[in-house]
Amino acid sequence: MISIQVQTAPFDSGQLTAAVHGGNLAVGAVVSFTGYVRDFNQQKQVHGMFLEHFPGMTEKSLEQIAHEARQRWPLQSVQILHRVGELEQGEPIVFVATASAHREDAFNACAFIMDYLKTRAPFWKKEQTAAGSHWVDGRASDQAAATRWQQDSKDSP
Amino acid sequence: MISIQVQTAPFDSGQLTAAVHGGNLAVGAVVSFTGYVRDFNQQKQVHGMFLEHFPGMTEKSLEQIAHEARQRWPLQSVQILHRVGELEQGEPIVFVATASAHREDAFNACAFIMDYLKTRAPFWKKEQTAAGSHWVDGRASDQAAATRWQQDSKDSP
Amino acid sequence: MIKVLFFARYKEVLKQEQLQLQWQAQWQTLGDIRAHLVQQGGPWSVLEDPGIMCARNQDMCRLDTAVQDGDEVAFFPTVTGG
Amino acid sequence: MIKVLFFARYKEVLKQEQLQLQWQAQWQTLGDIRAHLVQQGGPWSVLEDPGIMCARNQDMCRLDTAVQDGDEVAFFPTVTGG
Repeated sequence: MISIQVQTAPFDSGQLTAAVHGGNLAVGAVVSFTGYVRDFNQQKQVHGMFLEHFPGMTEKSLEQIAHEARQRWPLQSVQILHRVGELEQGEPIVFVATASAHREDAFNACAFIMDYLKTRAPFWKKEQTAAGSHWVDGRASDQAAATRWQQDSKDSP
Repeated sequence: MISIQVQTAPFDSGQLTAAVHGGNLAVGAVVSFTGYVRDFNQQKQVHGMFLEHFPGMTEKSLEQIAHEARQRWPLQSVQILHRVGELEQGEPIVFVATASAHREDAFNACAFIMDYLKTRAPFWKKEQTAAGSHWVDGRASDQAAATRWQQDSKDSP
Repeated sequence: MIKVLFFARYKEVLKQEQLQLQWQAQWQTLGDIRAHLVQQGGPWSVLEDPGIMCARNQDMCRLDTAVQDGDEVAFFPTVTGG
Repeated sequence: MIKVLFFARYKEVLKQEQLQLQWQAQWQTLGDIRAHLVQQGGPWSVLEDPGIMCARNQDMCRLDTAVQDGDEVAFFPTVTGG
């Protein structure tokens, strides 16, 4: 099962994590990732942020990323939720969870989805600081993280 | 903050995941792992299981593993919960969550804790099947997974 | 006709989020569309960003990806979600 | 005196979960304690398991770890939690 959601509303990563097992007795492992707005990023104090996206393409790209993960690892379910719009300090931005029979597959798939999402899904963060707002620069480390999955092997890098 | 719990009672991985952020505005990433009793393991249909442990040493070894993770990666919090006693199909067995500023550290620390827990914490599973009950054999793949962290680098293997 | 979309910083600098271009027979790739826009000068130089990303019909692609009449193309800065 | 604990399969085969041993001056390592138990024959051969693990005073250790009078030692099969 693949579930993709793009929404402005806050979410409860706890409720989402609990739902990923879904009573499927073949699931041995659920790995979840939740990303939050930090108060400090790239040497700046951050009060909040605005997340812009490309409606339509956003959902399409997240689905493609989820499908690619399912082709690489045996997964019972993949859930991706990403917020857009205004976000405050400490609020959750993104949630990704994977369910599999074995932990290695669930861990790798979840990390893979985050790395691909960071570099291939059309979201842009604008941070609000005391000095005004600015668009966040792409990070070279995110590009490097995504590149490590581009080998032929489906295994962990 | 390190939290270690060993208990017979079921737990809600959702509530635990939601609590890991803990309102700490420096946390950018929370990774959680939940392990479940599968209905099928090592070619056998499993109805339930009994988890034996070594009271005292169990808590001590989990704390050592959590401390080692905090030495290797900058973590705001580590939570480990492991159940013991009788467990049924589909029930959660173990929960591990890590909170960090960055996702790579949270992912690596969570995977590391699970790999070490699987090979260094004194728990033993006895599976109940239609043919009776039997102690689960240790898996060579778990030993291999733990070994990959024994390099000098704190980075991902 | 080609529909062109801009996002984030590009949208702000260009003060528009989309435009329509009359199809030109010599266009072959998204890079050709970008070059056409950049040569208009002024704020359009924002599209010379070396980190520019693009999409064709809502699929991430490269500047050397082929384009054809009727396509929707998008130009945007490096994505920063997650 | 040495307190010796057994867990899981070993505990079941040996039909006991702990025992006390009078300290013997020639003992140097946990391996020596194991050898002493194994030589009792019968069910004690379960401790010849090549996957045997052990702990000294509730710290995971190896069979060549030193032991001394008053220690609590434990022998158990490969752990399988998580």
